[in-house]
Amino acid sequence: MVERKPWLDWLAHAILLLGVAVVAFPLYVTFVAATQTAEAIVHAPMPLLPGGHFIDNVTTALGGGAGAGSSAPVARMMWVSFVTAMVIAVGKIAISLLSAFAIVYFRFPLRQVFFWAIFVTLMLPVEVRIGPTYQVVADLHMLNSYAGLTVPLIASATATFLFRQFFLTVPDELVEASRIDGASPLRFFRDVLLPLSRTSIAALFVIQFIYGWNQYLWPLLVTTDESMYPVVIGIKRMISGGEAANDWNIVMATALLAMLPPALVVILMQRWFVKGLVDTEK
Amino acid sequence: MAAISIRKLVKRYGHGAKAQQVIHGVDAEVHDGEFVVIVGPSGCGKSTLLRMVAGLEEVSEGEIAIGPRVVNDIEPADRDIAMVFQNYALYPHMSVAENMAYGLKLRKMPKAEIDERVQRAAKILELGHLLARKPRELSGGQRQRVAMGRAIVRDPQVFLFDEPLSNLDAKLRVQTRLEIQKLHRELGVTSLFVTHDQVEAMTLAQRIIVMNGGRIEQIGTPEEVYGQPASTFVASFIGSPAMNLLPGRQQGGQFHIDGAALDVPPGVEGELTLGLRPEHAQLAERGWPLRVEMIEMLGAERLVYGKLGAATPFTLRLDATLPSPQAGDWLHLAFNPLHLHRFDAQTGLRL
Amino acid sequence: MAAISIRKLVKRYGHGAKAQQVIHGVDAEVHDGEFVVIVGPSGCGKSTLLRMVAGLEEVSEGEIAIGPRVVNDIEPADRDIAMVFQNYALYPHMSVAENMAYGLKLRKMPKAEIDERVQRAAKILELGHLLARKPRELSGGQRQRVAMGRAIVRDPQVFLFDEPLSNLDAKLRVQTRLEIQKLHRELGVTSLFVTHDQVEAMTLAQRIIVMNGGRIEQIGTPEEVYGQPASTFVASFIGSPAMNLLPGRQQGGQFHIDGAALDVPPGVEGELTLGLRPEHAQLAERGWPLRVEMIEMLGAERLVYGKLGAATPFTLRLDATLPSPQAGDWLHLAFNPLHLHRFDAQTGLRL
Amino acid sequence: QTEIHWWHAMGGARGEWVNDLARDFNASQKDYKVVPTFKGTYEESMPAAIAAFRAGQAPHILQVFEVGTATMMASKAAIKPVADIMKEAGVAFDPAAYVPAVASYYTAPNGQMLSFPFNSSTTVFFYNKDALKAAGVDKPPTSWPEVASAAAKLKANGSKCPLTTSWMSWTQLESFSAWHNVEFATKNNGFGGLDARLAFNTPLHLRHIENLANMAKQGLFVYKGRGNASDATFVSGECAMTTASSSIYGDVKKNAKFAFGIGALPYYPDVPGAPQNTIIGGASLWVMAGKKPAEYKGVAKFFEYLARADVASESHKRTGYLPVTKAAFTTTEASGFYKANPGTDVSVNQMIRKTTDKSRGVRLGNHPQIRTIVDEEFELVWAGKKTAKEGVDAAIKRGNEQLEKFAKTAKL
Amino acid sequence: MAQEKRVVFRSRWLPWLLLAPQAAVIGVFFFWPAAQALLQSFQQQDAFGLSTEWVGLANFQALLADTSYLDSFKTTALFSLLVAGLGLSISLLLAVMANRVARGAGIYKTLLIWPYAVAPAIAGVLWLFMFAPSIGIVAYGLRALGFDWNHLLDADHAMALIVLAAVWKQISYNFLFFLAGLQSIPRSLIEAAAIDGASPWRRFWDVTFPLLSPTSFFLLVINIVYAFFDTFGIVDAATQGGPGKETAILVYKVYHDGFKSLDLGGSAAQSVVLMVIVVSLTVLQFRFVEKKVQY
Ligand SMILES: Nc1ncnc2c1ncn2[C@@H]1O[C@H](COP(=O)(O)OP(=O)(O)OP(=O)(O)O)[C@@H](O)[C@H]1O
Ligand SMILES: Nc1ncnc2c1ncn2[C@@H]1O[C@H](COP(=O)(O)OP(=O)(O)OP(=O)(O)O)[C@@H](O)[C@H]1O
Ligand SMILES: O=P(O)(O)OC[C@H](O)CO
Ligand SMILES: [Mg+2]
Ligand SMILES: [Mg+2]
Repeated sequence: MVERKPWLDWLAHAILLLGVAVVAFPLYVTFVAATQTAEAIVHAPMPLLPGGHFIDNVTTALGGGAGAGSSAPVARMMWVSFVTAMVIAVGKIAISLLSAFAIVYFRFPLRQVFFWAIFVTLMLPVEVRIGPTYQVVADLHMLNSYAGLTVPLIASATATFLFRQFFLTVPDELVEASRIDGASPLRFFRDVLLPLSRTSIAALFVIQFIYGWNQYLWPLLVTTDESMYPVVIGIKRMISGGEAANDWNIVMATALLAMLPPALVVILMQRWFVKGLVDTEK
Repeated sequence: MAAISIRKLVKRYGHGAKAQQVIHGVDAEVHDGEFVVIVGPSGCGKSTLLRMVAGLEEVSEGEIAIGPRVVNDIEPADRDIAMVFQNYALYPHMSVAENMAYGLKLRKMPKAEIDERVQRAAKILELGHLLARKPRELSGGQRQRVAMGRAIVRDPQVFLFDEPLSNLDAKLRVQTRLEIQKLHRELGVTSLFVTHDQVEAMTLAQRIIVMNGGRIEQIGTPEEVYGQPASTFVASFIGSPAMNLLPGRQQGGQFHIDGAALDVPPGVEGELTLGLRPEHAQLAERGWPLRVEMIEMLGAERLVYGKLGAATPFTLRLDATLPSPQAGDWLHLAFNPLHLHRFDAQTGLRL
Repeated sequence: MAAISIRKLVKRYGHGAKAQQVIHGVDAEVHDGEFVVIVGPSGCGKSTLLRMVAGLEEVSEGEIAIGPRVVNDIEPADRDIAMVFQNYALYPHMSVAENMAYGLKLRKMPKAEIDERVQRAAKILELGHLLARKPRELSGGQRQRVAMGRAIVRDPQVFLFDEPLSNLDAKLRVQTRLEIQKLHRELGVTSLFVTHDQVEAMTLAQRIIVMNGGRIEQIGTPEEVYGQPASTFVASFIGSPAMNLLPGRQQGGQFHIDGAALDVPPGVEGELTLGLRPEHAQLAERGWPLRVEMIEMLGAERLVYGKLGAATPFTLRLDATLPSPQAGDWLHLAFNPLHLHRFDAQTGLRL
Repeated sequence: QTEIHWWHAMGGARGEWVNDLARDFNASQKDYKVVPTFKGTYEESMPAAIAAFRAGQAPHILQVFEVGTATMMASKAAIKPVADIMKEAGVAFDPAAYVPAVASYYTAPNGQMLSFPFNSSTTVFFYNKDALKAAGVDKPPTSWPEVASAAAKLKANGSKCPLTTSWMSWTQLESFSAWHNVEFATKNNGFGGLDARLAFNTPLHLRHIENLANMAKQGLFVYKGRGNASDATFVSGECAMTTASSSIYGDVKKNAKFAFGIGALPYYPDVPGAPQNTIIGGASLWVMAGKKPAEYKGVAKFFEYLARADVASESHKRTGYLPVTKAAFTTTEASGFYKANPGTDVSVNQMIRKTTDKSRGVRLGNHPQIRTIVDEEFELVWAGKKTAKEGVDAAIKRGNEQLEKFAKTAKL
Repeated sequence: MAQEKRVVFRSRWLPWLLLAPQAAVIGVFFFWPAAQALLQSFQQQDAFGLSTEWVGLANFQALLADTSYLDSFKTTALFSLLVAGLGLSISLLLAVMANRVARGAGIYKTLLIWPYAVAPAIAGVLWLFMFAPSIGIVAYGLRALGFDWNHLLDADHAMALIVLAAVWKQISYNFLFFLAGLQSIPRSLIEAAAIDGASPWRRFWDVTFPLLSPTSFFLLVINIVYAFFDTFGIVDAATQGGPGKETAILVYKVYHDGFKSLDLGGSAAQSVVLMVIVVSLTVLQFRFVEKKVQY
């Protein structure tokens, strides 16, 4: 930096460490709680050092043991969450790539109309039209199905918009070069645009995977069958007994399990994720 | 190889009321095997013209023929051309070899032949050891050569270049210029080369097309364009430092500029613009009086900036071996009358 | 105004094992009121040196003094310097006037005086009508002038410039060069100017510091640096086209290069490198035999590229008024022995 | 095998009970398989089921808490009366065999039993014997004044939560009204028609709510959340006394690490006629319309199983829910259970008294919403943001809007 | 950035084909339901949907007359303001610090990124767990400090709880954006300001902050939308809108009225209002994005 004040650097580190501590504390508490027995937690203050029941709790959770409320096995719920998140991520990326390609690289009647139609969906989450959407899904007999869990959540344009923004940054000369090389639109899409979009795709994948995994309100409505509960719902179901009645150790073990896949995705793909997030801004 | 004919070419962007004409009826011929450079200031329509030849822009009016075929309605891929772009437009995710091969692959050429062509081009351009690399692992100059390689393998009738050197640094630019020259000598493919750099135009072209504002100002060999510029525009655009242009009035053997009367050979009388290149004036005992304002040492020569009369700027180019004048000195300038150019005061056209 | 002394300056980036030394003990003096240009190839440490003077980088070893004060530990703001950056670094959200006034405002100067200074600077730089604009509403050249204005209003002891012209196009660069020269003449502020463009260095500098690989190769006036380059590096870096450097062996009045023996005046014997600038060789009846390979017409002159002996490249600069040789011709070159440079074959140092 | 889907709201120990019932029934025969699914709390599961019904995805059996009864009854096209099902399936079914206070609650004005009275509870008073003893309270309190003074002693002895309550509206208004023989709502608490209006703004009601508010201010009464969220605080020992559903018995017995006692709901001794009787809570099982006859048959078989004296008695003993049939009661009594577990008969005793028009029960449309409104308004009272009167008035006003709204749609 | 491509492909049918899947999905699951919402907002139905009645604007009138709805607006405004304000300022502070310490910025980034992966509902559960009055470790700590935490009754505590959970969850996102924004500010501007004599404090407010305004504005919109919708899980898990209706934000109310109170018409009317709000926000944001090319 441009001045010679080491104390400023120390201050910066101190603030950052404090920030990290505050951000990490809830996660730490979660972890500790997941290593205790239910009784140890209920008798405040709960211990702040890990106990020895981690494996027990995780096994119980995975197998669907106790729990004041639902006792569906977490393993199954994790699978549902995983499939849901994957379908949402992959599906959204696929249809968005195609539509963004159409909008950016073609001129056709109603193009602007389509653009705006897609654009309007940009920030309107499913929550604002939750009732009627539920109705539609029900009418289409998609309750309690992966289709019902996923397709309506694919119906927003964030990804289309992001790809459009990305495509606009692809130099015009590349299209020109490939046209001179004799590439058809689909060849260009496959041979040039797709490979170039790799990072954007990866970034979107992370964002959408987490979006899908973290869904709550929607699955709450469209799943009535325990075997179709995503894990987030499962956790909420576990705590319907009032604060002292829940098997918090199991709940927290489940919470840890539920955080793990999205956290892994974020950490492993951090580089793309950050880029993707920042690109969305454009 | 093929000649290119451009006939009454017009380009408009936009439709209806918002239409904007950027090329105003241009005629030009590029002979078979010729290397022609289009030069002009930014925005004059050079790229537009080139891109119409490539088929990347639609022609609004007029005709473009490559060889015997009018190509107005032919897809770029079918015009048998190759193009080198300013930013090279290499496919970033393909290796050098794949970049070069892509166009051939799309043409369903047998793999063996593709390989052979790529190898040959790589050899010509000394890219052999780079074939497996990705463009981002190459220096600017190497990328440039890959872009040329991609054009060469196609073995097209016409090469089109849109400022292919402007992303290179000065040294590399000179070097690549020489390579392109060599390449053209070897392959002899008809080439149309766009640049806004007059040095590039002068050094590369067999003939130069000077454009300005969507019109052609002059077509000619480098010597013609430099020696007999068709207009003040060409005169000031070609050559560096630019030709001194003195607006004034000729009366008998005198040319009246603001604040002084200069001795000149008699000629057209009245308002006109005189032109004299900086290197065409010499120091002399007597002659045009120049007050020195500033001197720049360039190594082999010095540029002397000064004023003729009250406020007419004049640049003089002196050999560095001559003693340097000082700011404030009065010099006297002599010149060979043959080197004097005269232009119409209104139209700027050569008289 | 103040002199700048740089003593045994060392810069290392990183710590411990990963430390990387980029400036290796540099000594230099800039006299009070002098205009010194640091020139060298990319990555040689020019910016680093300048930024240490500015206080933007810490000094690893050695000392920098501005006037009588050693400034190693003084904040940039307190060094009484002003700096012009390559990308101008104008505050995009402030108007031109605000950009110039910002430094003064921070110094709590009375508003009236700020206004007066801004007005004065604007007048010098002809920015008066632009004062209310935002930087994005200005052309490159205008931005450049605002950046200079921001430096001027501060009335500092030292101006620092880091490649301030390299974002301008060729024409504007020449023009701004002249303006900077004029400004320095008027204000007389000690200036340190970094560029990698030798033309800029030659034309602007009172003295040039030629850097290479974190070391100073030569310090001298433009004439000295051009006329008596201290090393092959300086010889080839300064001047365009570059000095011809012929590696070979001197034996009596002969200089043996690969494939030929050239007549030269006697001198140091043994392995060495001969240097001769392209403009210092003339066509003659007899002399060094040059086989022509390529010719470039630049308008006022022609560059002739050819080979001496088997494969020693040689560039010759000929007046365009002389008839042009053709590729394949054999020419003979004469020269004034005074123009011949001799360098140590190993160290590259001038003999 | 025909699958019978059963959505319930039984969490924790109750959930285990439900699963056991299904398991045992499934094991007892081969034709049907009952699949129980936990759908969250009563407030969550009912709307979920209604939504599922609208989507054509309703389960066969739906457990609906007692306050949802009016809504279910009003939706004739959505449900199938239990009486019909039993009849069609040819299963012997005698409404008279059921405990009258319970059966009447789920019976239409025309005498037809609409839902199966599965788990009925009532409001009782749980106390922590150890804590009371430690605080020097020798006799468990039976009236509200005694509760208050016991609470004060507990607090003095260091208790952070002397008294709490679950199901605010049920325990402190609905059952409270019946217990004191005053109306909770007009028109016999809604049994008399859709135009009933809330009436819990009598001086007695206000006095009680004010009392609680004062106790809350002094830290004697501690609010622990809506629904049955507070139950766990009694089980964990945090709260020493609570008014709660008799059905937490199973959980308390299993998990409490202290000696506990069960008493009748406290009352105000100066109110004439008090204590009267308490009203039922818990839930009943509704059968949704539009299913296949074979499935209904399975449902009937399942209900028949649940009503078996041994099964029902076992359920009663295990959970603290009331015995559903008279036979279950006598079986239990005969087993000596009440003697061995003092207090387990309190709920039965509170219920078998003769009811009045004001104490028979409550049947209001949108009652779940009204309960939420009461929770919301009373939270403001406990927090000291509203006086008891303001809270009560606001609850009545907002509650009446719900009643009007229901009357409008139900008539359609 | 160019808004249009210079060169485009020509095909009559291909673009339609490419658009078809997207169009189908948003048509069926976005526009159709949105139209339904509009329609339903003019209707009233019983809980089981067995009867429907057209009621004109009655639902909207009822909404406007419903003080709890207007309160919900206020609650939402307060909540969004707090979430956006706190979330943005904390993450800006962290980002500025991380941008300052050249070394370790990457590590801090990794450490701060975690909450992004946590589902809002789970975040709600975690914070509820920490702040549960009787068992929560933080509630316990607060009580030890003499602060009686009780979000079951104290509206401010409840609001604080969901704000904290929501902010915690959003910090990562904001932080990443701010850091990227900071890193894209040319170093030379900061250096120029340093030479101009600006202290770090002045540099931040005079140069960095104004230049960051596009990022800040973008994040503001995103955070408001987040606070409006994505926090449903947090509210539902942590407070369920209580005490009273003190934390019942709009989206919670839409859900509550529609799916718990089964008032579909009223819920649909609320959906319509929400849609109008969000579309305006979107347009505002887009306008700004278009304009901000300036820097
Ligand atoms: N797609 C377009 N729509 C509208 N006007 C355009 C378009 N493309 C180019 N123009 C305009 O046409 C004119 C000529 O542009 P062109 O790109 O051919 O210039 P150029 O000579 O190549 O300039 P440069 O040296 O800057 O590349 C310019 O005024 C430009 O603004
Ligand atoms: N922050 C840094 N950390 C490590 N190395 C650096 C850093 N900044 C510069 N360097 C290295 O120091 C050397 C000198 O860099 P400097 O920027 O001074 O070069 P320069 O002469 O200004 O080049 P240019 O003409 O390209 O600006 C280079 O090798 C560069 O890679
Ligand atoms: O906890 P339960 O099952 O006894 O039910 C209590 C209330 O009556 C529910 O409305
Ligand atoms: Mg162009
Ligand atoms: Mg530099």
